[in-house]
Amino acid sequence: MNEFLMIVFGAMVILGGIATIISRDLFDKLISLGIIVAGIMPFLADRGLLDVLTATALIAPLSTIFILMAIRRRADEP
Amino acid sequence: MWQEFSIGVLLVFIAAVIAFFALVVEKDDLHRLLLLDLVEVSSLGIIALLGTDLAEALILPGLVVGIAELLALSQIYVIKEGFRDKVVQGLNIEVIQADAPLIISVLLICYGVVLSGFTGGGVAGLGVVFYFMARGHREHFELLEMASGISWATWIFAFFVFMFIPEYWMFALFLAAIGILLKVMVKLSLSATIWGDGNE
Amino acid sequence: MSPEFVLGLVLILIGTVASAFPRPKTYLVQLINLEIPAWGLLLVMLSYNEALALLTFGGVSALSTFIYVRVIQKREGT
Amino acid sequence: MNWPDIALALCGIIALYAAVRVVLEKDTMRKLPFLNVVSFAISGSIILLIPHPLAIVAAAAYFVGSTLESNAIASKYAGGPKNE
Repeated sequence: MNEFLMIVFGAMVILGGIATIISRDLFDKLISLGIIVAGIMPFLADRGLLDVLTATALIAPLSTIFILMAIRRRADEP
Repeated sequence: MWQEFSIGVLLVFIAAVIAFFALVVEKDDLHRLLLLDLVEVSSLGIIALLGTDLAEALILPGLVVGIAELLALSQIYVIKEGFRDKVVQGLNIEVIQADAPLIISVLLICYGVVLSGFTGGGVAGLGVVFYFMARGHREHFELLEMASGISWATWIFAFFVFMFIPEYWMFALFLAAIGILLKVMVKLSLSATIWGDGNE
Repeated sequence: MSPEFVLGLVLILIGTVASAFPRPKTYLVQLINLEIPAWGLLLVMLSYNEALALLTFGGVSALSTFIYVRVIQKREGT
Repeated sequence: MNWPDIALALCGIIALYAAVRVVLEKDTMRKLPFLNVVSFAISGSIILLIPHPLAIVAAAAYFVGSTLESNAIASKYAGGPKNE
């Protein structure tokens, strides 16, 4: 991976982290968390850890789905 | 190398101090329970900075102790506050009601069996938990007990192989790995059923 | 210093601050902010090639999210 | 600079642009298509980074997982299944 790609994906990770912290809505927070995961994946691939990448890519959505269980749906709110 | 290590330890130590400070200031019990995970992450970070096989060997027991402690504390909290009999709902959305949980659970369990050992048990247990969460469960505790007994028997047998016929150590290693896989998977899938009420 | 290391440390720091003092002080906001230092720790482990610890940490963090969600659901009564 | 590098750089730029759009967008429902664009670009760059047969499996797993996640968020946001 050359320097340009490192800067691009690193910027994605930082951007997602800051957006996760500053946004107020729970759904917006979960979407920004998805950007962090997306920025991490090329770094995993660059090290050649393909087995870890496969497992992480399957586990990360499960974590989001577990959090979704506790969120009240939009229709119930006034 | 030394430079990198000292900078990392300094920053992670600052994070740990912030986490402990928040834990001291916090009054609400559930917020404290959540902060425990934060403390665990920063402490594991200090161990991970060692960066050798020793770190890997130290992180695995840390994770085991962490998940056991979390289960016990959450159960104590739920019983103490009297939420034991409160019925909770599962997730009721389209993606879960289709075939997605089955496929992902099967993928995770197969992958966990290939990995074997504690890591494989964790991955496979996660698949089982996800399936139970999505589809509901009936109480099959006798099956879980049987699996636990089988894993003990496999373990003892592997130990005897190590003791008496050491030339078959590879076979014994595989047996022990399968035993710990079964054990961890059963224990972790119990965490999905321990909450009393399913989501039928 | 590898880029994964720097990114992981930045994520651990900002995630710890955000999760220790969550802005709308609710349980779910704190739970979602808790994921940020977890991904940061994953990046730090990645920079040292600790593959086995990485895999186990991913599985265990998703499981602890599940336990927390169950406790929050019991507490809030949804 | 040969063609895989150019393709990789394009994937990175698309991913970063979509991520910025996701962050800047106000409406939650409008964020989700851009999240899908991010996952397309990342899957492409995973395959382009390592020329290995298993990379295709890994990219497919990431793509399936990311699509499942955004579908679950959209479904929960809209308020569950209709026929209830």
